[in-house]
Formats: sequence, structure tokens, C-alpha cells
Amino acid sequence: MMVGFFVASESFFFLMLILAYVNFHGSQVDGPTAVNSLNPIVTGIFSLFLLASSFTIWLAGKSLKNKNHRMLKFWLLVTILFGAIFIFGQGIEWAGLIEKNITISRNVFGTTFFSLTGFHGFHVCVGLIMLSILLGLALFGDFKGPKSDAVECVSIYWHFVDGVWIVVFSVIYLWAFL
Amino acid sequence: MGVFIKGEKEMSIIQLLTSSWTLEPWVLVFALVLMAGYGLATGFRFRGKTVIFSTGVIIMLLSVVSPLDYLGRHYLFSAHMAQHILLLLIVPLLLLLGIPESATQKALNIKPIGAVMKALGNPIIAWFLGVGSMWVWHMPSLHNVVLQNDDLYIAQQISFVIIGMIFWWPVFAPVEDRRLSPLASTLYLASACLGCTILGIIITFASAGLYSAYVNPADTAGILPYLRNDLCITPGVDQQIGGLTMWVPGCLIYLTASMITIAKWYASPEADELTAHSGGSVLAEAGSYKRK
Amino acid sequence: MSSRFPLVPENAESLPTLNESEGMLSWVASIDHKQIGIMYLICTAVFFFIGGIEALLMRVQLAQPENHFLSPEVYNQMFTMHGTTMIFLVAMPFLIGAGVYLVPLMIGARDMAFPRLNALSFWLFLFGGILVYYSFLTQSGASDVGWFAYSPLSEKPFSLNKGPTYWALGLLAAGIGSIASGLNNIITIFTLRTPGMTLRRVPLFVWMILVTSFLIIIAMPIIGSAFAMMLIDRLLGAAFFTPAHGGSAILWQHFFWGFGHPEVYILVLPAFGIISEVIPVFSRKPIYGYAFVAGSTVAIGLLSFGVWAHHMFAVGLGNVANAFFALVSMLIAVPTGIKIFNWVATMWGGKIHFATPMLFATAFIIEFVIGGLTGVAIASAPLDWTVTDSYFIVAHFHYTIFGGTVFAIFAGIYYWFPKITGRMMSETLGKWHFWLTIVGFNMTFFIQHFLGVMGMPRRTYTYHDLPYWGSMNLLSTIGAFILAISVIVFILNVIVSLRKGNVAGDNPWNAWTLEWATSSPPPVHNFDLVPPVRGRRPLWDLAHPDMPDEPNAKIV
Amino acid sequence: MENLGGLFNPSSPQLETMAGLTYYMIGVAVIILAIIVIAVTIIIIRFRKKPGDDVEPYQEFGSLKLEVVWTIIPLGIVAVLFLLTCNTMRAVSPPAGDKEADLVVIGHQWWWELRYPKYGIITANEVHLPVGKNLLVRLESIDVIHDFWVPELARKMDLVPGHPNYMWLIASEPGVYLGACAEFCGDQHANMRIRIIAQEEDEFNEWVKQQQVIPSTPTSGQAAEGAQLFQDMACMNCHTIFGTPAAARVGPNLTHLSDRQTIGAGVLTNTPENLTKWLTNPQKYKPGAYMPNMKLSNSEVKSIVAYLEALK
Repeated sequence: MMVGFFVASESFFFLMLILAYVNFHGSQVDGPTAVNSLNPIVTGIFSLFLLASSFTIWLAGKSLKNKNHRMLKFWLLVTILFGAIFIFGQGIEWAGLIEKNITISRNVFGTTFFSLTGFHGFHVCVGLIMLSILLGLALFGDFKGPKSDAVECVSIYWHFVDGVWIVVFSVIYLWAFL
Repeated sequence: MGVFIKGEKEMSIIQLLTSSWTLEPWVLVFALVLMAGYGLATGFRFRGKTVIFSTGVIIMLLSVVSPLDYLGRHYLFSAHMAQHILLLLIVPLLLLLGIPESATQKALNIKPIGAVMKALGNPIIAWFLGVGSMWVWHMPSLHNVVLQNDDLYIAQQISFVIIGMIFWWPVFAPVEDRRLSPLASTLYLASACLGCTILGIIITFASAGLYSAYVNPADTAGILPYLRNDLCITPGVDQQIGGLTMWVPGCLIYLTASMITIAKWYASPEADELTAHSGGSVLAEAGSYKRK
Repeated sequence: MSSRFPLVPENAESLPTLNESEGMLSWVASIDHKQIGIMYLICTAVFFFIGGIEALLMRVQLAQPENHFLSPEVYNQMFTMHGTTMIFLVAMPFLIGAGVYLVPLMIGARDMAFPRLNALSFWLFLFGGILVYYSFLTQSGASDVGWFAYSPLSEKPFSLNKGPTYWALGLLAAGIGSIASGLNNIITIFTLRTPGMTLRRVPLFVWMILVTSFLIIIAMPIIGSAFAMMLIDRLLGAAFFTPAHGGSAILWQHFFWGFGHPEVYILVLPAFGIISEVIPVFSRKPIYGYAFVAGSTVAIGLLSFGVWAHHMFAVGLGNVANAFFALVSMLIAVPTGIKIFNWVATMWGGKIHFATPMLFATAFIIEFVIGGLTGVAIASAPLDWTVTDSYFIVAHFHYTIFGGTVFAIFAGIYYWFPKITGRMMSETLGKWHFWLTIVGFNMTFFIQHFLGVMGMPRRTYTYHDLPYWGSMNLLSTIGAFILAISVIVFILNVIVSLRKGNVAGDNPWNAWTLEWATSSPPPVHNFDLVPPVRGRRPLWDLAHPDMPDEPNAKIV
Repeated sequence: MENLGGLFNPSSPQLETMAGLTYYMIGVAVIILAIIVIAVTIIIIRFRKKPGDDVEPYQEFGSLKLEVVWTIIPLGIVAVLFLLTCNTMRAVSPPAGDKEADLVVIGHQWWWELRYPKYGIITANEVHLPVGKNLLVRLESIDVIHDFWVPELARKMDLVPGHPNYMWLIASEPGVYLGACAEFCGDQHANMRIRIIAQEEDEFNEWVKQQQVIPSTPTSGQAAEGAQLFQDMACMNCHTIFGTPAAARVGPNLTHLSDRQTIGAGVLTNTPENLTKWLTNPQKYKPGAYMPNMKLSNSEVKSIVAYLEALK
């Protein structure tokens, strides 16, 4: 419940960033824009990993329910991997943009894009840390199951981060190329 | 000022185009089907709820055949939005409130219907349908297409009514046990309100000409100069009115609804949890204290 | 008699509590909601004095036209920090603190749902505040762009000093703190109520805290996000709010007021709660129309998010937008009015004991109504076009925030002081404090309505010697000093009463809510036994078994 | 009342309508307040606890009827006030459409740049306008948000960078109307004042003509030295004087300075003495303003003053 409300509160934080992006999306800016500087395909593929990770953490919770600790560890590991891959993808994209001298201070697109994806990436990283802690605990044989608040909370948070990305992705990438 | 412009417009428009009462057959069909279905369901017995229901149907008819429809389709985004609010929020609510409990109960007892309503009546699904219909139908690209294409246009309007009913179901379902708890439904409505508020805000503060179809429409009825010059409804103003119509009246409806649920909640009697929780014996000793 | 109470339900893990013998440590390390609550109150008091001194300095500067007491830079820092302090570091944390102290007691709980989180939010608030004030030590002084920090004035090219950066950082931290306590309150109220204490029976103060907490967890992220963007602008040279680089100056205003207006209700709803507790007890009657007082709160909460642009009528959003916002803003007056009328109706036909808390509560009604009515007036856009950003507005929101929130806070302090400390406050000093406050407050701010209408802009460090301006401002300044004296009397009262006030006993006011069912000050575990809750006034039901509330309560 | 100024002395049709609305609003407010106050007074008198009377009063929980009443009535009042509001809004700020602005006001920290596109006049801090003519004003800002406020003549309107606003400005009586910036805009926000000088049609045209002439640069005497100094010193990096190389926009246009009533956006009245004081140390009179203390010698100051006074 706590996490539920926390997530709700968090979503307003992102809502504002997204509104800021939307607000400037219409305005014609000189210099780079979403259309001419982003690659929806590549990012889309990386996004799939994030979506998948949402599924795997669900599996993790499931396997905890039927006290299958090996699978729990396994699925947690997979989730972390997928998350990491996504972050890696983001890293590549940022590096590419910065090489093209598209930075946060270049123009409004840069500003909004980097802030939005940056804050999301930050949340993903936090999620990864929490997941790793879970994994560690799991390895030390905590979580007797069938129920664990820790696992549930983290997975709610993870689903949230995932959901935010779906919105962000559709706003930044899909909308631009619609 | 919005209000003023609208008020005046309605009048002068009615003078201007008494001809534009667009009476498409499908509307009548839909309305008749509804009334017939209602009659069958209630066994053609007249009661208070019948009035509510038929008011709903009548408002629906009016909002679809009246100049409001014509304007909303060819000239003004704001008019479209007003109609949208009517069809998506007001009409379905009235229809839903009009349906008597017994009939619904019967209907729900029929396996498939019951199952379907269980699925659709699920708050989350209903919420996403309700808010979704706001967002999806107002994606500029889609909306512009809809205005050109008759079938889509009809589909849109019917969908408003149906989705509207699904949306209200968790709050005002005729059958008690299908409703959300009052606080839950307040959250449900508040979040829905937020959902369309955001869209309203975006439309209101977006640069003018979001919906290209309305920027310079084909002036088939020759009232464009009147609208633009005498009433000063430039595309920008029009879009603002539209956005704010979706936002403010929309939200006020949600607000009233949640107020009503809360009021009902307070009115309903309070169960004495105490005996349930801690041992009755202790309370018996609380002795002189007796409940009437 | 206590043996007849059913046992308090086990509802929180037993906490590692430090006893007094550990001195300061028992406070610093405390996760007990009462200690944290008291720390909130003390810190806000400190900030209140600082903010007050800033206000006095401003009034001295304005006492005469063309005065050179303060330099413009200093003056601007003063009013910026005064606003920031009073809003973020006094009113809001005080009410949160009061909630933290009272809510568990009122719903018969052992502690907050997340005691450690509770401590965290307090320390976040405190250090956030310190960070904001630390900026005074930077070479160019504190933030001087106003508590609203309108861009682009608050952006790099126009304010190169570090002030605004510290300001945003500090408030961001404090904001996260309040989000945490908001969540904490919600969960506490939803999950830790003692049996029988249904949501329809919780004291109105708890209701208000609940709604406020919802406002907090929605509004605070909004401003947090805005602060983040502002910091990104200032530190990384981004362009959210700098028109020169394609940003938008108006966007900041939308974000800021999108938070700023709900904030107003965050400040005033708990105050309503306090009043709704005090008035019934001293009128010896139950609150009139409980359901409507509570329901109207929800209405206010929902409406409060649709009105922010009435702070922006002069920005040029277009008449249509202005009209709609005017409408919604005026609508808020309706639920607020409902509350006022219900309080009056509660007093009507009662047998009112005008102790200091009740005096403040009564004054609250009048002063707040004045503020509310001027509020309705300026909700009407054309009127706002003439008086906005003038001293009329200053008068208006001081009537709502001081005449409303602060009066309620004083009422609350006099009311719950016995519970918190176990000693009564001195009535004589209390009366002195009350009357000095009334005189000083109205003298300071009522005249400002006229100054505003006559055309004196806000936030000006000096003004020309136009007819009457000097004298009116002087009057206002004198009032401010009377107000200051009243505060000194109040401090005196607190100190004296702490030393040798009469011992209070469990229930000095013979009130009806659960917090009075335990000893004062309450034990670490709050309750040995919780009385049975069968209505909104458990202690009344105990005292008058022959006529319990609930059967009648169905009227509403 | 008049000398109270502001809303007490509305001097334009628009402000009169606004004042009217204000009286309605305040009237309603006072009535409501009166009701509450009376109720509370009665309560204080009738319902205070008599000493020794410890019987609890009748426990009353509320009445649905009353609640409905005091929900509906305020709703009605709000509705009325809202309609009044809408009326006034339309009267006060009619849509500008796509008309060309008669006057462009550009906000600077901390002075006003004024342009009359139709006459090609550029001046500062003092608006001249013909009595009874409704001017369409366009408001812009080159730095931060300012707000154009002449309490006796017109509504407030912000000067937002990157978001030009339009408003109507009209004076029904000739005279000088004081105004100021109403949106906090930095250190010298307090000293960002504007004067509206409403003149009869012919006087105004007179002023226009005389503004349009480009003054000849003096060639002899102190004034000439002043002219020279104006070029050599940093003056011309910020200021414009028509007919000379000086053409910068950072500070006010000084071409017809001698015709203006004040210096430094209303800090000092415009007399040679004050001008001297000002040039010797502007920071003394407007601390934080962007005009630095040029450390001019007295003789230099004198000659520059002579020059500026000579510009006619």
C-alpha cells in the first residue's frame, strides 16, 4: 500500500517532466529535434528488454509463492540483467547524442530529452540496486516464502518504472515519428 | 467569457440554421432500440426511473441532431467538445441511473451478460476505457480523420455512449454489489478527472490549430464570418474553449458524482465493528453503556 | 474505570525507545511520534521567530517613504526568505508536526505506521531549512528572487548569486520530507485505527490531515520536479525556463502555481481541523454537520488543483482561460462557506466557555472570513487585474494564512499544550496574547487593503511620498510591532507555564476524542487501554451512557 | 477620494467598469461578513457559559435542510458574480484581433522603452497619449517579466519575454498619471516607474512633431565638449542619441532627454542640478542599476549635462 501511494506520488514528478517535454514538442526549435536525432528502432529493442524484465520479476514473485527458491534467484538475476541491458542501451544513445554535440544545454529538445530520460534512467538504476540487494538476500537464503513484502514492494516499483518508460517512449519516440 | 459566447452562439445559430437539424436515421434507430430494450427489460411499467432513462435518451437525440452536432462537426471544436461531454458523461449516467435494479439483476443472472459485465465493470478496465476514449478520440490526427469520415463519426458517437455507461458502471451500477466502496469510487473519479484534466490542459495551452480541420473549415452554411468576426471565435479561442470545456465542466461532473457517493456513504448506517473485534464480554462489562 | 476498557489492539512492532536518562540522544535518535512531533513544533517555533524578525525589518524599511534602512538587495532577500520561511518552514511543518503528534493518539494507535520514516522526514525538513538559511553565508547572500522565484529572473543570467540554488536544493529536501510524512499519515490513518474507529468516526482533525496528506503527495512532486528543472537550468545550463534559449517563462509559473495553490490548502485544511476540534469542545456540542465538514474538505481538495492560473490572470492567458479559472476559483468558496456556517451553527445554542483556545477559534472565523471574501473578490479576473501584485494581495493572503492558519495554530497550542506537557497555560497571559494579536494583526494588515487599491505595488523596497502612503505604512509598521510584542507574551506564557502552570490531568477541557483518554503527557506506548469506540465522541459516550451519539448521528 | 488615487479615482472608461465591479464584489463581501459577525456577536452574548451551570446543552448533530440552504445560496451568489465578471472582462479587454499596435512598451531592468511605430518615435519612461483615444498597446520584455500598471487608467498586464501581450490604454481626462512595474523584476523593481501624460489632441501632435526632429549636435562651447565626451566615454555603448553614432539599446534613448520630467525611471525630477547629481553617481540614487558610476570629473559632468540639455 505504502509503495502504491509512493509510486502514485512519483508519477506526478514524471508527469511534470513529460508535460514540459510536450509543451516544447510543439514549439519549433532550431537545432536537433526528436525526429532528426533519435533512433526509435534501436531504443525500441532495448525497451523490449525492460518490458521483458517486468515479466521476469513477476515470474520471480510467482516462484517465491510456490517456494521455488532456485527459480526465484534465477528470475531475479534475469531481471537485473535485462534492466542492466536497458541502461546500457540508454548509455549508448546518450553517448551517441553527446558525440553529435546534442547536450542538455543545446536547446529545449536536449534539455527536456536528457532530463526526462535521465530521471527515468536514475530510477532504473535505483531499481537495479534494490533488485541486487534482493538477489543477495535470496542467495543468503532469506525469503522463506510464500510471501515477502520486500519482493512485492520492489516488483511494484519495478513495474512502475517500466510503465513510466512505456509512456516516455511513446511520447518521445513514437509520437515524434507518428 | 466562454460562457457568454456559447450562450449567444446557441441562440443566433438557431436563427441562422434552423435547417441544420441533421436527422440521420441511425440515431433514431439507436434511440428506438434503446427505448425498446428498456421497455422489454422493465416490462413497460412506468416509474420514476423511466423518466430519468428517457431524459437520457432525449438529451442524446438532441445533442446528436441539434445544430450543436453540425457546428461541432464542421465549425467549432468547442461545440464538438460540449457534445462529447454530453454523450460521454451526462447521457450514459442518466441511462444507467434509469435502469431499474431488478431488471439488471435478471440480466446479470444470464451467464454471458453477467460474465461480460464482470469483465467490463472491472474498475481498472472501465477507467482505462473511459479516460482512453477521451485521449484516443482526441489525438489530432485521428480526430481530423473522423471528421472527414461519416462511418467513423457515427462509430465515435455510439462508442461515447457505450463506453460512458461502462465507465460509470463501477460507481453507479444499478446493482449494489457491483459498485466500488465510496472512498474507492472517489479515488476512481478523482483520478479519471485528472486523466482528462491533463488532456484538457494540453489542448488549452497548446498552440492554436491543433485540430487542422477546424482552422479554416469549408463554410457550407455561410456562418463562418459571423463566428469569426462577430463572436471573435478565432481557431485559438475555439480550441481554448474546447480544452476548458473538457476540463472544467468535465471535472465538475466527476466532482459532483464523488460528492454524491460520499454523501450516500455518510447517510448509510454504521456497523458496530467493536463487538466483532474485541471480546463481547469485556464490552458487556462496560456495563451501564447500552446501545439503543 | 479504566479496567472496563477493551485492550488496545497490537498494531505496531515494539520499538527500541530510549528513556529520558539518555538526555539529548533520546531525542535525536527518537522514532517516537510524540517526541518527533514536539521537535517539529520547537523547530518551527524557531523558524517562526526568524521569519518574524525578517518581517519586522521589512516593516521598518517601509515605515517611511524613501527610507534607506535596508539596501534593495537586503530587502529583497528579506521578503523572499520571509515568504519561504513562513510557508515551507513554519506553517506546513507545524501542521505536519501537529498531525504526527496527534493522529496516532486520536485514532488510538501505538505510533505512526512507519516510525523510522517519520524521523527521516523530520530531519529532512530540518536540514532542508538549514540549507536554505545557509545561503545567507554565501558571498552574495540568500535568494532574492521572491518565494515564487519567477523565471527568468531566477535563472542564471539574471541572478548569478548562489542563493536560489541553495534555496531550491533546501526546499527540494524539505519537500521530499513532507512527501514521506504525507504517505506516512495516509497509511497510518488507513491501517492503524483502533476497532470501532471507522473512517466516518475519526475526529475531523484526522480527516483534514488525511486530505492534506493526499494534497501533499500530489502537489509536492510537482514543485519537486519544477525545482529539479530549475536546478538543471542553473547548474547544467539547460533551457527549461529561459526564453532566450527557447524555454518558456510561463511554464515555470504553471508548475509553481500548480503546486502553489494546493499548497495554500495544505496550509489551511489542518487549521480547519484544529478549529473543528476546538469549537465543539468549548461549545459543549458535537460538531454541526460532521459529514458536510468532512465532505466539503474532499471537495476543496479536488477543486484546489483546478484553480492555479488565478495567480496568472495578468500573464495574458486569454480571456477564455481566465474566465474558466475565475469560475472554479469562486466555486471553492462554496465548500469553504459550508465549513464556516457549520462552525457557527456548532457554537449556536451551545454553552460556550471562552478560554483562550476558544477565543482564538472565534477570532479565526472572523479573520478567515475576511480573507476568504477578499479571495472571492480577486478570483474575479478584472478585479485581479487591478489589485494583483499590490498590497491588497499581501493583505488578502495574510488574512488567510495568519488570520486563518496561525490563529488556528495558536488555538491548537493552547488546546493541546496540557496534553503535551501535562501543565495548563496561563489564562491571563493567554488573554493578553490574544488581544495584542488581534489589535496588532488587524492594524498591520487591514490598512494594506487600501494601500493596494491606491496602487502600491508589492515587493518594493521603497515608495514615493504620495498622499497618505507614508502614514498608512507607518500605521502598518506600528501594528507589526504590536504583533511582535504579542508573540513575546506568548513565549513568556509558554516558559512560565512549563515551569509552574497548574497540573492538567488527563482531560482538563473535558473533551471527547481519544487523545484525552490517556495520561498527559501520554506514556511512550500512548495507551494502556483504549476506551470502546462506538461513535465520534468515545469519551462522551462513556460519560453519558444514557445518550450515546451514534443513534442520533444518523440525521446527517 | 480622488487624491487617494488608484481604483478610488478611475480615469478611464475601462477602469470605471472595473471599479463598478469592485463595488459589487465588496458590497456582497461586506454583507456576508456582516451576517457572520452578527451571528458570532449574538453567540458571544447569548450562548456563553453561565458560571455554575454545568448541564450539557442540547446535543444537536446538524440538519440536512440547513446544509442544503447554505450550499445553494452561495452557489447562486457565485453564479451572479461570475456573470458580472464575464461582462466586465469583455468590456475591459476586448480582443485585439490582428490590429497593429499604436504603442509598443518594452520592459528593461529597470526602465521602460517606448516606441510609437506609427510615428517612428522612440522614447523612455514617459508615455504621451491623446485624451479619449483608445490606444492598442503591445507589451514585450527583453529580459525578465515586468508588469505594466497605471492604477488609475488600465488593467495590469505582464511583459513576458517571448510572449507579447496586448492591452488597451485610454485616458478620459488630460493630466499626468503615475504607474509602476508591478511584477517583481530585481533589485530596482521599486524604482521602475512610468508616467502617462495624457494631452489634448493638438498638444499631442505638437509633441509628436517635436519628437520627430533629429536634434543637431552642438558645435561650440561646453555642449560641444559634452558631445565629444559622450562619444569618448562609455556613454554611447549603452545609449542612443539620434544624429550621432550612439545607437545602443542597453539604456534609455536620450535623444529628447531634456523634454522628460524625470531621470532614471522616476528616481529624480529632471533638472540640470539633478542630472548633474545623477551623472556624478547614479548608484547613489538607484543602487544596483546597470548605469555605473563613471567617475566623471565635475567639469566633465557639467559639459555632458550642457550637451544633454542642449538636445532640443
